[in-house]
Amino acid sequence: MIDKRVRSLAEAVDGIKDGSVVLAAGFGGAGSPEALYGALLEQGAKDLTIVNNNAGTGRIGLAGLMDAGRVRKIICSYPRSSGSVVFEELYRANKIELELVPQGILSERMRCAGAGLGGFWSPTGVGTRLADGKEEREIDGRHYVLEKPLKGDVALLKADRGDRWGNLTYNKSARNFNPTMAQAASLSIVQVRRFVELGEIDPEHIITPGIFIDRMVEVPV
Amino acid sequence: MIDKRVRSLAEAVDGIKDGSVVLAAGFGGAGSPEALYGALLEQGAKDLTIVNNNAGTGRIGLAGLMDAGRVRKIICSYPRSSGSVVFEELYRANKIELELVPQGILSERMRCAGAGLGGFWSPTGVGTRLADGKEEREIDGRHYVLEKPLKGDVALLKADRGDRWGNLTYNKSARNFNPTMAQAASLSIVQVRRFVELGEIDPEHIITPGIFIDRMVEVPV
Amino acid sequence: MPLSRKQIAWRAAQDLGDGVYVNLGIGLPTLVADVLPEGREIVLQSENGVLGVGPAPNENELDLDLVNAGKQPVTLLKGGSYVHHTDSFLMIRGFHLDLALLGAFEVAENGDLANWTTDDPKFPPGVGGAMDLAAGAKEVRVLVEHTTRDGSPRLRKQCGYPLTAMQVVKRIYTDLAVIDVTKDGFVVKEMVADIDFDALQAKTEATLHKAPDIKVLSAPAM
Amino acid sequence: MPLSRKQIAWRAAQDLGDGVYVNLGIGLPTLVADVLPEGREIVLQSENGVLGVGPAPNENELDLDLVNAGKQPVTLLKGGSYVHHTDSFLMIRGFHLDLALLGAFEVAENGDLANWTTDDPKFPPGVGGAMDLAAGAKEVRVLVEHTTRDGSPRLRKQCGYPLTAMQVVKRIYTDLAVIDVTKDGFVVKEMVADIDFDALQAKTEATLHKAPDIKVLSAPAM
Repeated sequence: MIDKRVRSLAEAVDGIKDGSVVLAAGFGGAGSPEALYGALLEQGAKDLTIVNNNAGTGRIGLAGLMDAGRVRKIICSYPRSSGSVVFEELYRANKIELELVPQGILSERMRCAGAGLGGFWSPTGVGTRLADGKEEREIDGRHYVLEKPLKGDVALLKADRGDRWGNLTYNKSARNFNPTMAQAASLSIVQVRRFVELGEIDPEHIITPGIFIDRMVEVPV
Repeated sequence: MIDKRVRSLAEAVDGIKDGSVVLAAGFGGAGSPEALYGALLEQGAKDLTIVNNNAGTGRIGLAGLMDAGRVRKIICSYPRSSGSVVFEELYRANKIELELVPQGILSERMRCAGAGLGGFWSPTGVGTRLADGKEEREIDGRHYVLEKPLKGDVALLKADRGDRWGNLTYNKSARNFNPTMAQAASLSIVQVRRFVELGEIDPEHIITPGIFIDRMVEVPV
Repeated sequence: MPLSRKQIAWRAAQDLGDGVYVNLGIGLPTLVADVLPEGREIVLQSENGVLGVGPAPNENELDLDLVNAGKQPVTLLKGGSYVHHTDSFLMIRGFHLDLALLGAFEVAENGDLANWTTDDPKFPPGVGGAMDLAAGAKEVRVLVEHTTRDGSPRLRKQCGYPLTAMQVVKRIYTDLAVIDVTKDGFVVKEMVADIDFDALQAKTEATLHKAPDIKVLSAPAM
Repeated sequence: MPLSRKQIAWRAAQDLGDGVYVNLGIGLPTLVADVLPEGREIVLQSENGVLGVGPAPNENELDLDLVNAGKQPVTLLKGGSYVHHTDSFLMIRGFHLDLALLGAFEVAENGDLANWTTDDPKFPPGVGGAMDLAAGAKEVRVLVEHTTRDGSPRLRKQCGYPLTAMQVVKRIYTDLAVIDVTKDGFVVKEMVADIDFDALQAKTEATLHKAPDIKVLSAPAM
């Protein structure tokens, strides 16, 4: 029997290794697996690379992991959200590495990894500083730069409903990076607002099919 | 007011030009816009390139277009379905051109066009005859070939429900190539089983957002 | 009188036809959402996967899972839909949006856009969706104050700040003028009444050309 | 006695663990769906966007919009889902499937697979999803009759027919044996009782190695 549900947050994040690339979902608070971020702090893995649209706010969640010295590198599109105080402190002190990636390319690079492709030619950023060091090529009269797949060791996700096979739905714009990150990581862990019976989600409405999910924990927020 | 509904099949296919690349959805009968294929035959455009998984069966639909001499070239993954008699006749007589593309690459190349990318590095077909003439490259120890975007002038699609903004749902495996082809063509035309009021489809359940659709016609089969 | 920020947004909004799909950048362009012309269905797209963004929610409608690219709570219009981030940027990069209305630090007369970093060493750089939008919308227009707070021109021969994209801006809405970016450079289509062309030129680094049918730029009090 | 086609499928099915995600190729592998072991949840994927393919429908369940990759009507298991073609091949190409069970014309001792064209000049070639499956599943296994109808070996030193993918096949189920493809070549893990190793070798072009724990291959009558 397929049953991807686990009983505790500790069990959900068990075994995440030092040095992991962690795909961290959410856009602002929407779709952000705060309970899993907290559990990862407890779990203790360090030397992490975090992939998120931003770089944490306040001193909890992703910022909490940074504040505790667990994060070696951030790959994000916009580390300047108001309240990204921990990141800014570490950045100024040269205690964290930053790889800045345009938001759509961040997402497309993860999809590329999930789809088993070796890279893609992107028009985004051509002629800008963010294309520095990237191979450039003209194809049919337009210029592109080569972008590489971005694969995660772990994805930390948040969904609305989930069944024991790992089929997921999301709520409104909380969908954001979650479905793509689920496809791009070796180990995909999701906090789900509500477990439902197998078959309760109409198959036409499933956004993330269970094949992309490894572990689920119920967190009713 | 946005209203993409048209009143007749003739209006739906109006203006399709000779020489067009036509993305033709469906996998077997499922999701296949047979009424639009018939309308395109009536409309008269010729010298067409058809992109479909197969190469038509019987003497109607896509096979009807071929039988009437309207199709210059087929881009497909599997032209050997039982009943592809028209294609086989034309192929043996050297009266139709065939570009054979692996099924997943066919779909990915259309997505690539829809996503505004210049191409992608694919592991599929490396070391096979279908990689002949394609640029090959080793990336992180694995071999890939370069695949180019495949853009349509027109997409002919079939959906289940649709509202006046062009938001669509599909029925079961009739989804197949439809959502990707809708994204990859300059003019996306869909035959819809049932028009519904704006707002009747739950926004969480929309598979193709209306932005990808240009014209819709109701055909209740 | 120069236009207020809201009036600049209003002027840009007047050019949005019925049925257009538009992305509004952070900052000044976001104000466009509040001054959309009545009687037209205009579909706002937000990078985080919302197509058909509606007005800010009232208390009963508030759902923190529904935000725009600026992470402000919004609503969804009837006919709107949700997609994931990758599909959202497929829309953006694949020329599916009719228009991106973006903010800017500088625009060059060849259409180059600089709107992502001023290289302030005190802050890490951030790019967000700006480069994708600039590269992939069918048309890019900019809303920007004509000069900086200290009077330096933002409409330049070449951008001084790092580029967001090359040769993409087609029209600029400022507090003083509406300017098209053509192959001959900046062409002034409209300017406010109480400034003369030479004075406008003095506030602009690149050469301005006068459109044959130049009009007065005005906006209702708001 | 050599295994029947259904018995080959049965033998391959015995190796499917609880919870595996599997794609079944057209032809012989499709028979696996009818002989799945009881008591295990095995999730069959079909290229056309069906995850969790169930048995053939009865009259009341028949919906021509629900077919498998062979375009035969199927049903959906509870817990199954639908995706579009591009996402379906993302699953296939991105190492999300545990296993692809494929048919073959030939397999070489280095794992090369030829299963898409025999270059018959009377017919156009067709590839379908074979190359994507061979390139992207976590593991590829082949179900094939040990020799052609005229007795020519299908397990070869090198494939004679055009390749589908290089060095991907890990295990082969035939009517006579279960053979692993290792870095040392073909290793016979099981063989039917009424043939000796030399006779099996005579039906195989490439050299066969005997596994230390070689077992008898048998299947129930079916």
